[in-house]
Amino acid sequence: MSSVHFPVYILLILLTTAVTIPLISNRFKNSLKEYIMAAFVVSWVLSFTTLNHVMKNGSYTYSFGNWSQKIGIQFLVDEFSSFMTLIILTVAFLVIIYSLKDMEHEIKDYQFSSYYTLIFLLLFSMIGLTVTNDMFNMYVFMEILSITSCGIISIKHKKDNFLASMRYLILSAIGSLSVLLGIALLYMVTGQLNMFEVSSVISQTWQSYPTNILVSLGFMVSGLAIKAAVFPLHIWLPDAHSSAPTPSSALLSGLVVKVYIFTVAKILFRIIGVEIVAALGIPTYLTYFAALGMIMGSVFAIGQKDIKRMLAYSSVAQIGYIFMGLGLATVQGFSAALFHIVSHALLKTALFLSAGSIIYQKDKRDLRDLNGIGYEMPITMMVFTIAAFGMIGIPGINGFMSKIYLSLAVIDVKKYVYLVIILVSSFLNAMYYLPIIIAAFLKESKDRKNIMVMDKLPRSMIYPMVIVALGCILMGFFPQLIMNVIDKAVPSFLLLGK
Amino acid sequence: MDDLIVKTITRLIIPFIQLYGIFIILHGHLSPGGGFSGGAILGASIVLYSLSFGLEKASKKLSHETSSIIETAGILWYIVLGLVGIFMRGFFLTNRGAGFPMGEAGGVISSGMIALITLGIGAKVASTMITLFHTIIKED
Amino acid sequence: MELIISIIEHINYIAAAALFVIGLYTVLTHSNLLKKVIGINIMETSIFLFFVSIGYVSGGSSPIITLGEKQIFINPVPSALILTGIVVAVSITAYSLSLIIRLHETYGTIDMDEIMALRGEKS
Amino acid sequence: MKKIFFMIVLAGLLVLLITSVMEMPGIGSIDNPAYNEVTRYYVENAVKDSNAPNIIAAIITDYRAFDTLGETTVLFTSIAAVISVLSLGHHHKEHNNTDEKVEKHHG
Repeated sequence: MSSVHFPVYILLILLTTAVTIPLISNRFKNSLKEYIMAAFVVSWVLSFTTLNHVMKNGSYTYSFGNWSQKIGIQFLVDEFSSFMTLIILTVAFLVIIYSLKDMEHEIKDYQFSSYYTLIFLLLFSMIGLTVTNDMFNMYVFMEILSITSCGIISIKHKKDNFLASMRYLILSAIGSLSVLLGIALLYMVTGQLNMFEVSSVISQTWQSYPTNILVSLGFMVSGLAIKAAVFPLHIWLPDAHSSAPTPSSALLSGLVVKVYIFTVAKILFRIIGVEIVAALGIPTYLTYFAALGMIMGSVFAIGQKDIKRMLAYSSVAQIGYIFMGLGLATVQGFSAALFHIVSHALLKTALFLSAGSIIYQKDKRDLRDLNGIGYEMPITMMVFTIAAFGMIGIPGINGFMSKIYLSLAVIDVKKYVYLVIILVSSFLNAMYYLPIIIAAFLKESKDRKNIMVMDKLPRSMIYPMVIVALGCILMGFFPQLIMNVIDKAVPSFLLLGK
Repeated sequence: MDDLIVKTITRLIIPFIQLYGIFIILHGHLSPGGGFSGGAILGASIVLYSLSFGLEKASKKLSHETSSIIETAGILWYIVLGLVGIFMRGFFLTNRGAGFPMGEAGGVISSGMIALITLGIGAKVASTMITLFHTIIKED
Repeated sequence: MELIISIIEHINYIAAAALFVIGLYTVLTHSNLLKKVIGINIMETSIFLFFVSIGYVSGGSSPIITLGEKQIFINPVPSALILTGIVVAVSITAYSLSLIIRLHETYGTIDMDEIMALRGEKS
Repeated sequence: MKKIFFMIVLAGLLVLLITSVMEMPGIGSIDNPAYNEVTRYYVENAVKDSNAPNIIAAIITDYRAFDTLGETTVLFTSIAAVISVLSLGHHHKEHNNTDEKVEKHHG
């Protein structure tokens, strides 16, 4: 039992849990929750050990069946992938604890086993997508991810959910097929599927097939841009993220979109390589779309009445920040993007969970009905306020630090226009988050006086929210905790094979 | 559909379809085919049965319980075969290095893990096809 | 003349590209959901054709080794990848069909435009 | 209008795709870069490594067996998703129907 196998064990535990949940829930209905939690704790511990191991001994590759990397499938367990695995598992763990109570409101009893099966398959595919180092394996995981992420939307049998997941499914099928076509074109040129091998072949031969590589890169990046909801291709996101049950929205918006961004980063920087990508001018276009998304996502969010829809549009804007960092194609830019991935995962989870709590207790989704709710649900609204301040960029919360890092990266490449865009986007964020907070704490509700009472929520819903909010503050005051890992992860990602 | 000719022909032809499916699965490592195609053929035989005899009777042949057990078992079987590789001091999904009985090249019982995995996949794909079909037509 | 020869040499790739575009056109312009799903299937098939054409070697036989003289085999990797691709395509189709069944149940139609019109009246 | 717009865009895409594939050697050419040492390794060593004459079977269940695990998982996922969408539970069917009716009425 050496720790080399741990990433595989994590995947296998998640998969085994997923496939056994239907059987367990038929026979031992009461122990389902304990079973889920046990699987989570074990895989979390394994993932933590892996990160420790990697930080101490450096990255390593895991080849299935001990074949060489040309002929077999390979996992790359480096600082980046093991750290992101830990983040995925941590956030998902908190969301799942929250979901145990919340889902009782959202779906029927007999659907529980399907829901958690889908959740575990979702985690399986996300972690697989993060650690895999093989192009076709990447596609397979991507398809599992797209089916499961539609599945956790349509689990709630409402009209909107079916329509939203149908649209999401069609668009993400187009996205995956574009990626597959891109893979086919790359395979045509290189004859390899392993990312390292592809990149070494391409760096020698890309001058002979420039159009082919450009077209394949275009297909792959635009396919993933659909899935990652980069601005003009985001049309599925607001419906999908707002109609889904709250835990699903938190997972989709906090993690799933991020995993697709990792994949974009892998394709751009690991498969093709920074120099070729920069020579083809892809990153510059990415920053244009990112800047557009940062502004337009916030503008759309201002007009929304539904709280979850507003949060969904805000995700579009935040994805713009991340792609801005990626598009700079520098070490600073990439580490700012990674930092923002982590901080946005926490912030959006906190926002969605607190919005879900409001829906759980008060059954209100309309922003205009939230007057005085801060006195009725103080803990929930405190969590919401912290996360919203993070989104706006108030110092002391992680959102501020990621904006600082991004601004520094922008200044470093002397593109001062983007600095203005970051500022404008922050102002726009403030325009739609602050009114909610003001309404919640300073306005009187129509039905009741503003007397402070405690939230009427189950404890298993309050604790995860509070932990996520504390995590945001911790990250805001001690960004070095995360940055230390990211600083190690980035060079291994950007400068591979040099 | 209540037609004598259809029912009789179905009853006659199903054993041959199933035999062919099993042949394809067992010869997966020797000839074109394998777990997926063989499993699809096996599944098609039950699909044919439920088309001509109705869903009620077909669900008795393969109940929802059984098929969900087969699906879970198919994946678990795959995982266990892979774990053998790890316990034999190799890597996940090692074939020859894990000491699977390799047999004689060209024989039906040969090629170690490949034949065993193909068997598991065949059973799983067959039951998947049937479950998908039954779940979807149950809606009418 | 050279162009024609080149087209004939690349006819499979061109057909795959054309099928991909036809599928994409079907998905994007038709409002009937079943047609959209069929469009996705056409796109999938086009990619399978593309992959298999990459692997073809003229005069090569299928990659099953028989005793006897040494032969040329086609490239087995794309065929193996396509097997996976087909299964994925089946899964996506099954799931989207089940969603269509549900949509038909709730809205009484499977036409995207009509569904949007129904929703527009409601709000 | 929408159709004409898409037609023009997709025609552009088609031209782009065709120009990119025209760069490559023709079909069946042995100079195809995809026919490289990896392919030769599979063809020459499949029987030696795994005793399976069917090279494709050797690839999908031995060399690249993890893909096939993913593939079976995709099948399992599709079943889980289809059941989650379609099944109404044996006892809940009527209850659920009335729910829907009430909702329609309100709408």
